[in-house]
Amino acid sequence: MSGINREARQIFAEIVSNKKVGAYHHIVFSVGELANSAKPGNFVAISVGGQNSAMVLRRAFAIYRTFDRGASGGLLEIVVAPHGAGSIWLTNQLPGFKVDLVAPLGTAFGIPTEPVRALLVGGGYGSAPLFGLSEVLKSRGCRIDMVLGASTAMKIYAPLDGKRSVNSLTTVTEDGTTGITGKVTDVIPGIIETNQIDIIYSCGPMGMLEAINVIAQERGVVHQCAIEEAMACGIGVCMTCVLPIRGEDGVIRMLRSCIDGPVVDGGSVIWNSKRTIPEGTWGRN
Amino acid sequence: MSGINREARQIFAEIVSNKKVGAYHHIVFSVGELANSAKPGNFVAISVGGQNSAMVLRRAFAIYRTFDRGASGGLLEIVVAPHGAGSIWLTNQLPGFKVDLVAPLGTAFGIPTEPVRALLVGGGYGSAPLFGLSEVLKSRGCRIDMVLGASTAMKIYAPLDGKRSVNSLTTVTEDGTTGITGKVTDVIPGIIETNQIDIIYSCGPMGMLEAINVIAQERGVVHQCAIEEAMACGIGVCMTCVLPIRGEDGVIRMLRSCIDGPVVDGGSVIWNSKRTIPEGTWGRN
Amino acid sequence: MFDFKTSLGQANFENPVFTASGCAGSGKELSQFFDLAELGAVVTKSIMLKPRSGRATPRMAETPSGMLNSIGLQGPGIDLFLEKDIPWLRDQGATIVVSIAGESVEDYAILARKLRAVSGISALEVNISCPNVENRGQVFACHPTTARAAIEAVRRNIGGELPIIAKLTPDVTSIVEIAEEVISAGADSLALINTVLGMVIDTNTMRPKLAGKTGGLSGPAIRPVAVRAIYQVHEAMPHVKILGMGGVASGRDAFELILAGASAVSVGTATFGNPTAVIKIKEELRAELISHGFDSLREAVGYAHRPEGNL
Amino acid sequence: MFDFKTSLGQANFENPVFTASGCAGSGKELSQFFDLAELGAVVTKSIMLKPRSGRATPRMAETPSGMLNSIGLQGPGIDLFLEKDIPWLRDQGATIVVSIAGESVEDYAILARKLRAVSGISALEVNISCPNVENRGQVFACHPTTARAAIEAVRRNIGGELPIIAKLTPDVTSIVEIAEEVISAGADSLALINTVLGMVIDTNTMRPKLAGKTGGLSGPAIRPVAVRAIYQVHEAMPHVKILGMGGVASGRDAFELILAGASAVSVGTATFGNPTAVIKIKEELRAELISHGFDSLREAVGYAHRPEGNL
Ligand SMILES: Cc1cc2nc3c(=O)[nH]c(=O)nc-3n(C[C@H](O)[C@H](O)[C@H](O)COP(=O)(O)OP(=O)(O)OC[C@H]3O[C@@H](n4cnc5c(N)ncnc54)[C@H](O)[C@@H]3O)c2cc1C
Ligand SMILES: Cc1cc2nc3c(=O)[nH]c(=O)nc-3n(C[C@H](O)[C@H](O)[C@H](O)COP(=O)(O)OP(=O)(O)OC[C@H]3O[C@@H](n4cnc5c(N)ncnc54)[C@H](O)[C@@H]3O)c2cc1C
Ligand SMILES: Cc1cc2nc3c(=O)[nH]c(=O)nc-3n(C[C@H](O)[C@H](O)[C@H](O)COP(=O)(O)O)c2cc1C
Ligand SMILES: Cc1cc2nc3c(=O)[nH]c(=O)nc-3n(C[C@H](O)[C@H](O)[C@H](O)COP(=O)(O)O)c2cc1C
Ligand code: FES
Ligand code: FES
Repeated sequence: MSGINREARQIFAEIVSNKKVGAYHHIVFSVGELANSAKPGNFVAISVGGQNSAMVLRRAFAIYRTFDRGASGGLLEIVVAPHGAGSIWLTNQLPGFKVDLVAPLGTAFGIPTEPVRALLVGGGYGSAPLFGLSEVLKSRGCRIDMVLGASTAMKIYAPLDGKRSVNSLTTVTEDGTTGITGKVTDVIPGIIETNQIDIIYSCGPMGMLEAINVIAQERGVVHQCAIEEAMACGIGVCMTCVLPIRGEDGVIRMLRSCIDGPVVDGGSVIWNSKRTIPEGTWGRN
Repeated sequence: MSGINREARQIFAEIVSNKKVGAYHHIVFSVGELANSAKPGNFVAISVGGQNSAMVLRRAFAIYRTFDRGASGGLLEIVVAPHGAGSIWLTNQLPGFKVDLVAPLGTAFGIPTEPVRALLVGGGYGSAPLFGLSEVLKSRGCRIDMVLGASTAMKIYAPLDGKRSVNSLTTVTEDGTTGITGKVTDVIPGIIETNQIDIIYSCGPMGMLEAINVIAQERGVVHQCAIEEAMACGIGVCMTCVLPIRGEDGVIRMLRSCIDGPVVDGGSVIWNSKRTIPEGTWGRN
Repeated sequence: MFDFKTSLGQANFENPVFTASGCAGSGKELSQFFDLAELGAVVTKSIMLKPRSGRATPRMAETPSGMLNSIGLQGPGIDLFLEKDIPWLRDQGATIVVSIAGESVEDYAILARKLRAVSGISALEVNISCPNVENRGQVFACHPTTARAAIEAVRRNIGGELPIIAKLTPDVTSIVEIAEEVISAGADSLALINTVLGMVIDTNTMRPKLAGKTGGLSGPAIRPVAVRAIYQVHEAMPHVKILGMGGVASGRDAFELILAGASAVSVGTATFGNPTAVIKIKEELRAELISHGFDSLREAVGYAHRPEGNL
Repeated sequence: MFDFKTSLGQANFENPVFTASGCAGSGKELSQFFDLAELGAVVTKSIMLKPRSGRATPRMAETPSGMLNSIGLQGPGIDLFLEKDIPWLRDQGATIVVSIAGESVEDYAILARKLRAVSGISALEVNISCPNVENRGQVFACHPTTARAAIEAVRRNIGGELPIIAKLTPDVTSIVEIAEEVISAGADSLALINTVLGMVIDTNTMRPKLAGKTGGLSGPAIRPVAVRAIYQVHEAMPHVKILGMGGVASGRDAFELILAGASAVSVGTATFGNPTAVIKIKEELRAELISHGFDSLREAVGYAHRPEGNL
């Protein structure tokens, strides 16, 4: 889970399809051989705004899944929430349009060597990378429970074919428009206990990841989470995307979430440290 | 020929058609009633680059012609040379796209009250506003000769229906790919003499206008020309677009080409003064 | 009822959105697009003692998210301005802020004397970001002593009534230092910021694009510089009112400057891209303030400075 | 044969396109996109005496045609840097310019002593645009005396060989004054410009977006400021070589800085938008120079300064 993703390539990728799904856009790119090298948890960085855009930075999106169809046919898919100017621009681009895309970037979810009982928790569009992950886990013989949460039904991303690979799926919304009314953390303890979960994989807003982490640590469950920090470069050269992580040597360092993440061990993150450098961090003065 | 164009309105205008014609794009906008108020010589100012564009200023284009088809059907047409980022962006927009457009702006060609013998000279896309002008002049019973020049045939803009209203049309190209080989100024003196021209109307690059003006002044022919100065606002508030013009009181003033022009009396312009303020200009220090 | 009123020194304004000096002439050209009385104020183009041709052309260059200008303060001079522009603006019911600029301390003094008895003016914006011919063309606002001298000259000659807004350049090592100096010299409030000194070279001619070589950078590109300057000065002197400007193109942008510490906001370059920008920004700003739960503009001024922990 | 070579002080470079300090780490992350030996030089992220965590997050905000950053010089400290990064860069065949930054004059002296014996370094970029803890956090490059002190400390300790490139901030009243000071203090050449101080306020939280409140503005938005600074300094000291930077995103942009007076150009923010920007810019610049009829890069340096009338 660390270091440069040696597979990363920069390509112009044509949009093959762009469909609205609930509150999101499901966008498919033709990426050729690059599709082979992406692993669940990796992300893409896409230039936005076209030529003469006032937006100078790329936008990061988790890879939802890839299809290896050889050099000409490889596909890469993402799920985009129209948020600000850049993501809205992207959701407005039509099939045939080519975007400048760098992928795969960052770390991937660690795959256990033996069959385990895994709980996958996604918040909002954070569910996207979990479907690819669940396919891999299933192929390794794991049992997979999935919990998806959002503020409202439209923000649950759970495509039919994605659900195939999970053993159970629980949805939770804050407004009760679908599934259980509440937050994902309301249901996680029960599932951990009932299904004897060995590992939690999570992806979603930082607040959710932190709350899941508390539950995981209390119960001694391994927790891998994909974090989302504002990134300027996505490739490890700008140092904007850091967060404090305790290393195996016990030392806290400000690590780059773009190359030492986005997937990190939840137990090693110093949570809720935004706007401060935690005491004891290496090089803090 | 001076002051604010009281007809100017800001509208969102849909592109009705956008066709490549030689080196140019002929673009038609649906502008409703605004079509009524445009006069030959006026220009439009169009926002370019779309939302989040790094280009903050409008681009100016001479009005080629307008069609009054009532509130819903009025059309306004321009001829655009893909030059830099803004004009290239505009030529790439498809029918159905709406642009933010302010028009009509600036002064119009002065129309003589009696039938006169007029020579219309256009350089490159500078021919565009002359066709609307020739229709007006023709309806007033004027005799119209037209000379169009450019570096090469592709840069002569002379649509078939435009030619209908002129009595003679001479084309001149520097590379001889169509018409006479040379510059417009090679043929103008002959036409002035043969056809006893009373007034010259011109539109094109500054160097051409200046050369025409020399010929016109030598022969005592009135010369109205539409000039092209870099403009930031197009509506008279920024003072970037000025050029030195001698008033009827004999005083040279830095006048705004967006509201005291683009059509000015060639004889009153202090030509070739770029990068200097002419001696004697009001307020020069 | 949402309260949109604001003040700068003793001058009161119905709303906080003004034109920026040099970006709206004396209002006439904009008046065909909207009613000038709808603006917080029309800030007129900086006027000098005598008529001025301004600089040679080219005077402008577009830059990424901005533009350079080098107009050189073209204008008719104070006498013609008072004779024609001011009565016209008064007739429109516009709230008027007159901007003045001088080439010497004496110029500022004379301009102030000419303006002291003029009725219908709400405040004087003193543009001291211009070259001082008596001091090697150095910009007044670049040095504490010359900045002070210009403002003192205006203060002494303007009499007690008309509030003085000193307009500063960001092209200094410490804008807080200059701000403190002009306030102690008698300015009532501050206008921040004037353009940032820049240059564009035309790669075709391979020479500076502007005839004046350097020019002033404006537009969204400089907004972060404006926000920083306003924030720093408001932090140092929270009781001094600030007229903020620099790259405001939307109500969100205006709100950003207000949170930093501006009591009112001028709109410059945005008007070039959109003749009705000032009106659009005013309406968007009102909506922005209301949607953030403010009952009045005043509550939002400098709100970004509240202590950590406060909501 | 077109001659793309350039020099800064006694240091020679195969071509004039470098990475900008802090925008390419120590090269490792870019090396998977292209061969570092293709660059004029890799300018490493400013290194300090001790390991540094840098500032808290958020550390960045996108702005119109630019971005703000407030990294706070995160890094491993000079010892680890010399042990790991330099040998690795040497192995790549990269031309290396090491950037150093200190919190005190003494820091600069020690850094210079640690670097004087290191082989494989072409030049030292001395980033003096950082806060001086001994002087109320004032930036060294903001005042002639502190700028001089930092550069003198490096000069005295570096020995005769390694050329010193002093990197200046544009946030000063007169960059020419600072430039003259550091040259007389022993710098061989100059790096212009560091980022421009700015701020963004998040209108949702209604607080400064960056944890460090202010940050450095970079990207195309500041290019006109960079061109102006380079032009002014080249005009004042035509014999001093300049490493130009600020908003270069294309060969045309690099050419603009060179015409203004830069002998080489660093690319910063553009790399964030495009990992291969440096290589693209190098090729575009070569084409640009050739298409304008230059036989060598050297002929184009400062070409915008030629007298009127000359072609
Ligand atoms: C590793 C990673 C994976 C992501 N995966 C997805 C995904 O699968 N689907 C999806 O819709 N979004 C995803 N995001 C968030 C997405 O990158 C932001 O929504 C997007 O950058 C917002 O850009 P904008 O121009 O629309 O918004 P603006 O707010 O205008 O962006 C301004 C700047 O802030 C940054 N920014 C704003 N919001 C975020 C955010 N939440 N996270 C990181 N940077 C932000 C932008 O990158 C940009 O530089 C991911 C982010 C990261 C870091
Ligand atoms: C009154 C008037 C009428 C015009 N009519 C036409 C027309 O009918 N057809 C047509 O193709 N072009 C016309 N032009 C020129 C057209 O405005 C420019 O080609 C266009 O602005 C270039 O913008 P750009 O973004 O493509 O080029 P860029 O070079 O990238 O533009 C950069 C900046 O320089 C200004 N600029 C660049 N070239 C010119 C120029 N030649 N004249 C004025 N400003 C310029 C732009 O407006 C912009 O602000 C006219 C200009 C004026 C002032
Ligand atoms: C074309 C132009 C002319 C200007 N003229 C003046 C002026 O006469 N007096 C003045 O104080 N500021 C002048 N300014 C500066 C603006 O008032 C304003 O401070 C600056 O442009 C930043 O705001 P903006 O980004 O909204 O344009 C001028 C700016 C521009 C673009
Ligand atoms: C994220 C980031 C980090 C930077 N870190 C440094 C640094 O460590 N040392 C330094 O001298 N300049 C640093 N800079 C400034 C750049 O080297 C450069 O001077 C500036 O960004 C202007 O160039 P640009 O517009 O091409 O980015 C940094 C800039 C950015 C954007
Ligand atoms: S985003 Fe640049 S280092 Fe991570
Ligand atoms: S373009 Fe602004 S005054 Fe003419």
